[in-house]
Amino acid sequence: MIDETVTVFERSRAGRRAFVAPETDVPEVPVEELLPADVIRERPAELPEISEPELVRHYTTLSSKNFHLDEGFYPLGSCTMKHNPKLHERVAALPGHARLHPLQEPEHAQGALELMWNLQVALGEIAGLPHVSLQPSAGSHGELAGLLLTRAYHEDRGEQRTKVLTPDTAHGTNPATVTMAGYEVVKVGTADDGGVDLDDLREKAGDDVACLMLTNPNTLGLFDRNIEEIARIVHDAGATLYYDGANLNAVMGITRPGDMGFDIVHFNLHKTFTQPHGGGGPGAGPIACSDRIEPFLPVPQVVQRGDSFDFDFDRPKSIGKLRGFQGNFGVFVRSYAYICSLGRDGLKDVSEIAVLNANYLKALLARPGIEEYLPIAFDRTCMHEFVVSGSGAKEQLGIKTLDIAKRMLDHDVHPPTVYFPLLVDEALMIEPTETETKERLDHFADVIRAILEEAKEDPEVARTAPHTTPVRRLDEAGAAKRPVVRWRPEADNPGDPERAQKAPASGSGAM
Amino acid sequence: MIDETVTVFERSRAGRRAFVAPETDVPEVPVEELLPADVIRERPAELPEISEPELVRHYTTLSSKNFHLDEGFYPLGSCTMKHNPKLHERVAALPGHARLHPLQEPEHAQGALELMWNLQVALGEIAGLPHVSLQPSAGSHGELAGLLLTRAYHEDRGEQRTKVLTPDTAHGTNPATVTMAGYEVVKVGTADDGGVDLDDLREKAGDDVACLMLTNPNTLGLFDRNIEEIARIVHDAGATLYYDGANLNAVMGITRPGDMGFDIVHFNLHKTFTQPHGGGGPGAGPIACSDRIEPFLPVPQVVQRGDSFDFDFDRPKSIGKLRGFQGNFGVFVRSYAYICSLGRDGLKDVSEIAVLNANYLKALLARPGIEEYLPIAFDRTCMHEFVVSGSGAKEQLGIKTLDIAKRMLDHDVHPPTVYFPLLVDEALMIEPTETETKERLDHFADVIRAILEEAKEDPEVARTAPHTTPVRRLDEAGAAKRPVVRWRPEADNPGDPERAQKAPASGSGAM
Amino acid sequence: MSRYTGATEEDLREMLGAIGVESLEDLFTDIPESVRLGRELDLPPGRSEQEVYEHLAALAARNRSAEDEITFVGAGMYDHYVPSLIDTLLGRSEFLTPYTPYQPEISQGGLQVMFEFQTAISELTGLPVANASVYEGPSAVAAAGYLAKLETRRTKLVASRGLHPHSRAALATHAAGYGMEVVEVPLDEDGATDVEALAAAVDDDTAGVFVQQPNFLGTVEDVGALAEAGKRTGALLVCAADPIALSVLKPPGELGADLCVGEGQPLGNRLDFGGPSFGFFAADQRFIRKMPGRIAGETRDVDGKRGFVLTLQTREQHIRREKATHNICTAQALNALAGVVYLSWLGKRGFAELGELLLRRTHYAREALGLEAINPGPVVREFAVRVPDLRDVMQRARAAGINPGYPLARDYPEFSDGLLVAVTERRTREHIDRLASLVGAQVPEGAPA
Amino acid sequence: MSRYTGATEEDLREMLGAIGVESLEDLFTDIPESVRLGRELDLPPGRSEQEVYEHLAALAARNRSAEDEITFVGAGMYDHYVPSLIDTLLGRSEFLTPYTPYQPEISQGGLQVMFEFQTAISELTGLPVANASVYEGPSAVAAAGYLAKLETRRTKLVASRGLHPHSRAALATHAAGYGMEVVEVPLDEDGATDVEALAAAVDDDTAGVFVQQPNFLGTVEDVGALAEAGKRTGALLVCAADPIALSVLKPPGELGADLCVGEGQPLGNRLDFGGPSFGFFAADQRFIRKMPGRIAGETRDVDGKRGFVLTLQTREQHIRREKATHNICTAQALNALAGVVYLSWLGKRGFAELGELLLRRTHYAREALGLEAINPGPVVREFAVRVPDLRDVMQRARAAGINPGYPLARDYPEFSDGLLVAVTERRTREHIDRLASLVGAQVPEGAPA
Ligand SMILES: Cc1ncc(COP(=O)(O)O)c(C=O)c1O
Ligand SMILES: Cc1ncc(COP(=O)(O)O)c(C=O)c1O
Repeated sequence: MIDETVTVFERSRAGRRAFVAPETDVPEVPVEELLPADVIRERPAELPEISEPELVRHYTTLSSKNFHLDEGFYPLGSCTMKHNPKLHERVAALPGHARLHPLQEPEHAQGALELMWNLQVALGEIAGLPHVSLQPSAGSHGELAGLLLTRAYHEDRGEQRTKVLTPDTAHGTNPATVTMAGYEVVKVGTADDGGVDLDDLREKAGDDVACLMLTNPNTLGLFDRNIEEIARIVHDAGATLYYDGANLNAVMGITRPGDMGFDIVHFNLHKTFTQPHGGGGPGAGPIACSDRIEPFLPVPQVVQRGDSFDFDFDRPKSIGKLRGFQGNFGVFVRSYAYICSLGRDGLKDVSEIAVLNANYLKALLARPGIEEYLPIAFDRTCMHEFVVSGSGAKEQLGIKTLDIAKRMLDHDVHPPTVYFPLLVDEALMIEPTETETKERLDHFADVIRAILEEAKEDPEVARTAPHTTPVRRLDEAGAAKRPVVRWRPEADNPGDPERAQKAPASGSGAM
Repeated sequence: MIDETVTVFERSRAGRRAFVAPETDVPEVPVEELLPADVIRERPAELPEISEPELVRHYTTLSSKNFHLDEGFYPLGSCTMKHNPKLHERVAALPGHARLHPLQEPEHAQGALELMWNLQVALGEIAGLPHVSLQPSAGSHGELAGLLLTRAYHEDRGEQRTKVLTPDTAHGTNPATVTMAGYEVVKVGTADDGGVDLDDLREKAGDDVACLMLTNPNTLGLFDRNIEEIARIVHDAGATLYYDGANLNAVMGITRPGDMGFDIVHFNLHKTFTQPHGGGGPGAGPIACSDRIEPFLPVPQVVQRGDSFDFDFDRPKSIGKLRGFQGNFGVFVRSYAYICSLGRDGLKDVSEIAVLNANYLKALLARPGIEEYLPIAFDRTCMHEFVVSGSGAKEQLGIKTLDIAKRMLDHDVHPPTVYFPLLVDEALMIEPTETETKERLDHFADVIRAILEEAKEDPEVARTAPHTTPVRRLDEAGAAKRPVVRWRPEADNPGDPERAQKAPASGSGAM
Repeated sequence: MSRYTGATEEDLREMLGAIGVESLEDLFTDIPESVRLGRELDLPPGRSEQEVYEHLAALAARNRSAEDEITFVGAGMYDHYVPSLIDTLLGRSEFLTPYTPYQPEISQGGLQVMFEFQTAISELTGLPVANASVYEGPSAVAAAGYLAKLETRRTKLVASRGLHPHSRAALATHAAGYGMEVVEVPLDEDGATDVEALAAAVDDDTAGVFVQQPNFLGTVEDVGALAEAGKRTGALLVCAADPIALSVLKPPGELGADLCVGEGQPLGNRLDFGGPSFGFFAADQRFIRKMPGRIAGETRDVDGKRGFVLTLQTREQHIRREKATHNICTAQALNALAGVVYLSWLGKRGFAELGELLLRRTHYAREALGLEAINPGPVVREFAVRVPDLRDVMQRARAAGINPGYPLARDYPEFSDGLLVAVTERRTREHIDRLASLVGAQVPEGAPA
Repeated sequence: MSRYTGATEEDLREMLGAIGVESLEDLFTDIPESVRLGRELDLPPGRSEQEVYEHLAALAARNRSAEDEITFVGAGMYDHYVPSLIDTLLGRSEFLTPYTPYQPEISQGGLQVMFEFQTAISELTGLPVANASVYEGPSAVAAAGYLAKLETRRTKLVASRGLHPHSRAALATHAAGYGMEVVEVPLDEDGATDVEALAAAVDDDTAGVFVQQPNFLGTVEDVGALAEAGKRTGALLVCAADPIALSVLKPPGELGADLCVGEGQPLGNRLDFGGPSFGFFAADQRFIRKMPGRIAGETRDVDGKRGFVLTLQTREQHIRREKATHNICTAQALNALAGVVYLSWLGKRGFAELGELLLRRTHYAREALGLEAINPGPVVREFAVRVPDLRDVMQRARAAGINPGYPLARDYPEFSDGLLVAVTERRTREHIDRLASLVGAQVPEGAPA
């Protein structure tokens, strides 16, 4: 029971506990006298009963089934898996940050407001767009904010626009956001050099278009040389130009969205400005914009009044609130520490080394023994990432990109992003980031070479990989067909036998 | 290079760094002007040059090669491997503790002194001996303190005594301490019931004997029923009775060394009062004693003056200082938190469950299929631990205690203490501790049963175990014959090629 | 300047050589001169770790946190005690540094945590399906609105004025995007949602009805009655809930709620000046394929071994793009981990004990303060009172190291002298009595006690 | 009351049954009634985690730590900046919770750390052999004395008055046990060990000669000359050293020291009011089999794979018992880990840069204070000055949030107005200037600047 896969609920034993309540120092009035009978919970929530030692062991053991950035190379394209400086956890944990209530009056939260202000100023400078709201909770939330701002901007001008353009290389959140924001998605094609197809853009950029969402460098890791012409076309159509900042790691201190002509940008603080990714968040997706968009920014805005700071709620044209309070402050603390540590020179250094590492790894993969099987898509100097196609391996070796990725798991490296962007067949999207050493890049190329060599001998090894992981390939189709999305005592349960009988509060009927 | 065993020195690359110095805000006077030429270091210490990301990965990866208490069962006899409450790390890290300078004036360290005072009072009550010094750094340091106190006590009475008695079951630190304290070791035998051989004791307890060092329960996990008679004999001889507190976990709140007649006791805070063992420390070995020993306690002593606290250095008969400052305060914080959490009832509960767990596991191992191979030594009700003999397995299955222990490694449980105590053939000394659950104990018995079953079929599996660990059996004889106790660039070194050439500062001649 | 990069001079030479360029500059030739920055960023130079620590510590010292004062402020986030083992577990690189588990074979830790989290949320809410987290509370409410739109294709949302002001604001902001109107239902004189008014506001265009349990004033709502009134015309009943209150209150799922969402901060997450925390999103079985966010599901591997995967991904942006049921990608996995560890730490009995402690201290506090209650009915952990001369009281209290609560005036002009007072297990009777003596001094003769 | 046990009512029944007894009581029948406590321990009842946290936080708040004031106190432990990654790594259960690596196959992490630590200490001290840690500084000095006795079988130890007072005290205390006399050698008028006096004190009975680099007053000693004088008659030269100072000072091993020991706290360990930290113990090759403490050695496993083990265990108590070369068992492994991580974080260049920064700031500070120097010669990170009206200065400084240093009077009555001032990388020029202005006001006319 101890070593196999068992949920914390199955470890429960009636009567065990970790928590002990502080003493009840007020009269022990019966619950029935304080709450009406019909609102009182009848059956307690079936939470695990477990001692602290076993609780610690359960999650410690679980954790060791995760591959993680502090263990090895994690070139997950588009995700900017750079090192998370340990200083950031220390400063975020300071009680003055960690135990500060979001509704503390500004006069008693001056340190926090100054930090947010300084971060806004820095992000504005990096983006080349002066006005910043830190509120959005993640990149996709920032995208939504961007389109809500666009809508408010156009409505304020009495314009009704119904379409938003996105390149076919766009990240999935872009079109998904368009729909959520009440617009219709119109795809723009990609030219042979991997950039936006200008003719297609010209054709589609009509006066019913509200916005073009773009990332530059794009998801192919390529910088669109025609960015100025693109901006001209979009602006001539009266639309806004939105910058998906997920790829900002390539260009800090070198070029700025604002200077390229973008009106609105979101940052992924958890990418460019290093947050621990936490297994899927938290992050933050601040936005920056130009003067004409500024009146519509969310409330509250942090403002400087003399040498103190305050929240401004009085913004008549604001789109309102995107979420509670003022955003993911704990994330701001870490990114602010990062910007303070690196400074103006360090940030530029980041982008230069990120691009160096990507091009070096690309060069390693362009060598004989690899490039025949994994040709580089749109081969030119890349920025912080690049995309290769597994088409060669598929045809000549009979192993798919998925097989290559799964085989990497046996080599203790995290696979790149696979099957994205969609217009590249069997895509592998590789982003090494600047915090990786040459040895790591060399090792990764060796691993790929070894996997391809091996496949020449025996493709079955890759097809059935991984072989050394806690579990092997999992039945995802079955999982989706008959979804089991919570543990139930009905299921065979080594836990407290009684519990196996009685269904929990929510057991009734469900699934 | 990345996955095999490589030291941090071999990962070094000239020019890399994690540390960045704060700016030099004073005149940059050349070192040569500040220090005489002949004292200036010529060659820098050859420390690793490595980036923060790679430094974190190096030690994170290393750490995962350790088995640890938060991973599983760790019944290392005599070491009391109980759960380390996570609260203790939090309170120890409070800046008011962690950044408090040991020479801060008492008036500005009242919180720390009160904590030490409260801990002294609690330990004195638990031991039944009122006077406490927290100064010793570990159990063996406490033992040394105990014998130095004994020497000072006798010398103060004008007595010269040259011998110290220790049972043949004693832990190695006892005789080693006797020698360091300038006494001669005299062994006392063990009776058939596992207790002290009274006749042998009576014979040896002459007026040249300074002390009898005893632990009760002893290292067999047995409580010596004759403790009162033992105390009488020792005291009649004018010697002191010393209590090795390593086994105190068995009797808290039930019986006290002071009440048994002991004059001096040491505590292992890192055992009974749970410290994270840190891979071999830190710990602390406070001592408690009776009135007649008190004048000789080390300086400084924490004293209460009115409702404030102070250090008392003015103790003319004191043996002096055992170490710097006032002891391992960070350890005191954790053990004090532990005592506050459990309180009077919780501490007794600890001992009762520790004894329950040991006797339950003993009962499981006394069942057919195990007991033939691992007979229990001195089989009677045990206290917090017990000892079995691998003699049966050796004779009938041809596997030694070492083999059984090594095979356990493949089952993700830590082996018991092996080959101690010495008077039990092929000994396995098993201490489950109170924080283990019944499931863990059942699982351990199952593992032992499985290992024995397997050995009946094929003893070679155990003889060549472990099979699933990062390394397998290591050549310890070779390591001792030609000791390599530091890394040298001469050794084959994937590191910076230059470094491989020139020997480091200390390379000359050595080894 | 701090550096987290590893490229040495020698590396640089070798790497540029392998690429076949002369200098770093050559890697950026695709960027037109005309859009180059051409100067240094206007930011301070980089600093050492120690200097950055000192700078941020100095900023933190200028905030008055719950470590510095006795706070009765709640209003959506609460000063609960976060157990130490959460620091230890969340600090483990294995949980802290990986990203979304796209490769399940090397992510079973994170995936099982999601599955356990979903189970715990399902237990709390009484609904069979929960996702692995959304951003936080108010945006979770907005996400529920979007699901109501997808499900019903209707145009109107009805929200109680008892819904958190931030939730109402976020709902309106998002609804402006997906093109829906939001109608507000007032509170009755006892500070509970006006059931008649709600019934009247609901019609055939209504996609969703939003209530909160307990509501913003702390009032325990009659969710059953509200559900009945709200669902008449086929709208979804969305109940926002305080997860801690669900320790003693009947799960919304048992009272007719179709969706139960909320702010997860009270479950083992720090205050952090408002985030990051997590939002939870639970639903009835019929919505499982319209839910936002990641969902972990149980399955088997090729050897028949039990395992977990991200499932029902056809709902999600990376697969369905413009047809996705929501655009969320990065969520709040680490905060959700804190949530399920916290609930496991409390355990079945401890969770109830905690709820009962808060319930008793809260009613004791309302008594002790002896002020006119805005919501005299049952409350669990928070209540609203009228404080004559509020500003004065605030000042005296702050001077005494006490933050007495959250003034209602900004969000509820009708309660210009209203104060929202929250109690947690960290607020002892002694704290409450000190607050009482402070405000007590202000109670005018003959005011109701 | 907190509980870390897991035995439920049901477990208890089953377990007692399996043992074959009725009650827990039955397990303690070996303990004679006459020695039973027979009452509850006279201690407070147990408390919840939250309550214990509040209690200890309240105690901590009554200490004035280096977080609360600008401190120039050193005298053996120093307020260095401890990098964050040390918290992260030492907090990992894999390092924090195992014990001494008796089973090398599942302890390679800890064993390799020891091996790396030994290498780093060897590099610093210039001696080929180092152990994996002893308790701390002064007891390491005492351990060196014991080794000198075992090696030479002589009866006398000679110690410079420049040796830390705690080291001299610990040496005397331990020597009283192993039966040796300790003779002290005075300092000369420049605050350095008097070489002639030392030469005179050494004779054929002398087992060991003890000096410290820099000495307690901060003076950089001429270790070469002292070694020459001290080793004349075959005694061992033991040099206690500040590891940070060895960044700029010649390693004692290159100057004739046989043993180099010291306090490891400055290397990545907290102040912790004096411990836990670690002691280091390095020696010449010929003493490798007489060293105290654990030593890790490199070897191979049965498959020829590189690995590490505890080696030369025949020195140790668990094998040799009364014939062991020392009684140490549990040492300071976790603190030593902090030490090697810290040194790796500093790195080859950073270590030197740090030393040079301290060297410069320290000389700047001595200048700036403009007080009479007790040791006018070269210093690295600490120096002693005479402060007329010291008590007054102390008070004014403390009022200004500055702790100006450690008064020498208790340990050196001859310097009744002496103040020992230490500088770390955390003490900026601005801090130093503030201290200067405070003491400057006290400099009497015509006092030497
Ligand atoms: C190009 C791109 N755009 C947008 C996003 C969405 O950002 P988030 O996951 O923070 O919502 C991502 C993150 O995966 C991305 O790679
Ligand atoms: C019975 C006994 N006595 C003494 C000691 C020595 O204690 P320490 O390791 O703290 O020096 C131990 C620890 O192993 C022990 O088990």
